Order: sequence, then C-alpha cells, then structure tokens
Amino acid sequence: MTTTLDVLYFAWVRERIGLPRERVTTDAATVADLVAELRAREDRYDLAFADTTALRVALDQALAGFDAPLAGVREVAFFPPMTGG
Amino acid sequence: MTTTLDVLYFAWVRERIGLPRERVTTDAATVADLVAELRAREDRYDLAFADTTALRVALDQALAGFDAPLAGVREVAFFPPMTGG
Amino acid sequence: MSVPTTVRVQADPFDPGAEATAFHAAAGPAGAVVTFTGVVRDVAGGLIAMEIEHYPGMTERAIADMAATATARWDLTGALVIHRHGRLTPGEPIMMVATAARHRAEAFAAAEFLMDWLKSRAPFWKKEVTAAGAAWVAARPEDEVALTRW
Amino acid sequence: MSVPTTVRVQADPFDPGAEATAFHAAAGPAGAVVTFTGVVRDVAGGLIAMEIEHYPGMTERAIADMAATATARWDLTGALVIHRHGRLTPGEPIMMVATAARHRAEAFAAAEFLMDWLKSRAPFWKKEVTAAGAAWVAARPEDEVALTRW
Repeated sequence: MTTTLDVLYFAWVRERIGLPRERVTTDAATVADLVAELRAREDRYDLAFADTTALRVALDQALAGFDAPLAGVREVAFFPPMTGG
Repeated sequence: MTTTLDVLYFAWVRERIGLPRERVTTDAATVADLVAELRAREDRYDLAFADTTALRVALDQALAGFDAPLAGVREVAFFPPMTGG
Repeated sequence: MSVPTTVRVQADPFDPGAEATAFHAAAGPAGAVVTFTGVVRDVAGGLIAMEIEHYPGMTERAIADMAATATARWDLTGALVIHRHGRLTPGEPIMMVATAARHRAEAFAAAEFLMDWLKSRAPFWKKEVTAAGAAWVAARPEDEVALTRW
Repeated sequence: MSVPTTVRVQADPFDPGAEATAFHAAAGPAGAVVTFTGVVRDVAGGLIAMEIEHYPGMTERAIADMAATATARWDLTGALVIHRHGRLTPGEPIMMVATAARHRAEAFAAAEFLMDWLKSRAPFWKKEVTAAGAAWVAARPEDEVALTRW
C-alpha cells in the first residue's frame, strides 16, 4: 500500500544526503525496503546508506531495527550511533 | 618498660568512661595489656571495654589491632566503629 | 510514590552549581544526592567548539523514558537531567544528571545508569570544530558495553 | 602529575552548590565531574539534631590518605572532601565528595570509593538527638561489606 512518510536525517547522514528531512511517498513494507528505494535514487543516498551497520533508525521517535515494518508509521529517522552525554 | 601514654576515648566509650582523654603511665606491652589494666581499675572501664569486638583502636592516629605493641607509641585512642559520611 | 523528575533539553547554558542547589532544595527527604556534569573538553588541543545536534521530540521522550526506568528501579526521591544542544565552547557544561535517594548506593547507581543510557541512546550527535575543520565524534565501543551492566 | 586535592573538616555549614561551582572552576581539563552530598535525614521522624563527634588530627590524616589512594588509583584532575562535625539539623549537608576526571567511569568510581571509605574508616561518630533522648548511630554491616569491592 502506498503511504507518505516524513523521513528525517541527522548528523553525517543529513550532511551526505544534503537535507534534514523530506516527504517520501513509498510502498516499502519495511525499513530495509525504504533504504533500498532511497539508495536507488541518487549517489548521495547510495553513499549515505552504504553501510547500514553504521546507522540507526527510529520509527515515530522510537529506536527500531532495519527489518521493522512501516505499517502505520508516520516518521522515519536515520542517523549514526548517538554520542550524547 | 614503663611509659606514659595519652589515651583518648570517643563516642560512647568516652561517655561510659566519663572523660575524653587522660594520661596513663603503664608498662603494658600491647594494646590488649593496656585494656586489661584499664578494666581492672574501675567498673566504668570494665563496662566500656567489656566487648572489644565492638571497639576500634588507633595508635598515633592510625588504626591498629588489639594485639599491636605499644613500643614507641605516644597516643592511643579507643572508639566504636566509625559512622562518617 | 511519584518521584519529582525534571528533564530539560536546551540551547541555553546552565550553571551546575546553581542547579545542584535547586535540586537539593526540591529533593525532599534525601540523605544522598549525586550529581554528574559533563564538560566540553579539548582533548587534542585546538578545539574551537563542540556542536551538538539533536532530534527534537525524540530526545525529550527518550530521556523521560530513561528517567522513568531509573525511578522505577531505584528508590529515588528526585531525578534531574539537563542536556544542551547547539554550539558550545571548551569548558562549558554539556549536560548534567542529578539523583536523590535515601541511600548513597541507589543515588550512585541511578546516576550512572542515566549517564550510560544518555551516552548511547539519547539522540544527540557531537561534532568537534577545530581550525582544521569539523568532524563528527564517533561512538565509543566501551559506551555500548557499559549498557550491558544494567 | 600532581592532582589538586582539598580536604576540609569543619564545624561551619557549607553550600554544596557553591562548592560544586568552585570545584568546577578549579578542576582544569576535566570532562566529567561527580559530586556526592550527604544530608541529615530524619528517618524515623522526630529528629531534632545530629551530633557528629570526630578525632581531630586523625580525621584529616585519614581523609588525606584516602584521597591520595584515590588519586593514585584513578586518573583524576581534582578531588574534594568536606566533612562537618558538631551539631547539625535535619536537611543540612553533612559532607560532600567531588571528583573530576577525563572520563566519567573514573570520576564515578573515585567518588564511590571515597564515600565507602569515609563511611567506615574516617573517625566520625554520629549521635541522633530526639525528644526521647540521644542515641549513637550504629555502624551498618553493609558499609563494611562495601569496602571489600575496592
């Protein structure tokens, strides 16, 4: 089913992709499907998502895995491991 | 060898004996000998030292055991387990 | 019992000593108060600034969750988390955790727990700015390991 | 490297927040500052005062030894111990430990080490004064056990 998501990027993911957020209309079933779609778009996406082990993902502001389903999700965020504190 | 010591009492040891410090001339070789001498003096000493497992001793301001020798020592202190912090 | 918990995510500077004083006043019957303050440190020399990016909304939510976990797990009488974002200079406090409890072991454990979780699970990212350029701070493997003890 | 260490044993009150501010200013290149403050707590209700007796001379010496052990064992950039004696009322700070280090784990460990040793090896004795009378606080077995972890 086609849905529209807010996709957010932080830190070097944001820098590589060149924007902090965008609306994405997709029929991806999982985070991994969405990543594959984005990588196919342009080199800057392909580069940013080249190594997903170096990335974290949050669905509606809660950490999730790349195999998580997107059903019902409104906001997806991609970022490197956090370095707070 | 006979020597003169400053003997200090703290907390309930001080209260039971009824004074904070005194000078004691003794030929006790160890702390335990000194305790035996003091206990023989009067009931209030006997009571204060009745259970030495509930007491601590410091020789010249460093914690020691009841079997420690008194040779060269100038100040002996008796007190209950510490409750700082 | 409801435990007074304060979470603040802010660009403005804060004064750890003044925050500690206010926390003490609010902490009720605590016998033990522990504070932790993280300060921008110029490790290699030449650090001009530390830029801290965060994820508005998720940050507050993640920290509130951590604080709720801490107050459920330890017998606290108060908890405080302050974390800055934006541009900071060396010597400035980045963040602060304070915990109050009847016993010291609980105050210490809860403060360390909050620190370990903030390091690796609150959505902040640090960038170090030097004359030579700017670089994102990498997550440290030992910070991930630290989480396994809780 | 010589580590700035301050030990104060005093009858006068102190302000933990103000001490924290001063400690931060003096702590140099620390990334991590931990403070612990112990406060007079009215556990059972009816506490009028806490009277703290100490052994002048030995107290300062014992705490200085503990601080020297801590600075030798952990990579600290500063350490502070303040402990009051005399008559205190509920809510008043009794004592404070502060440690500064490059990394949080060292600041936390050194602060907990100092607290554990102060509890059981610094010559202080607490007496609780209530309307019903006054009673010496008994040492807690768990405080003795806490020393075995170091």
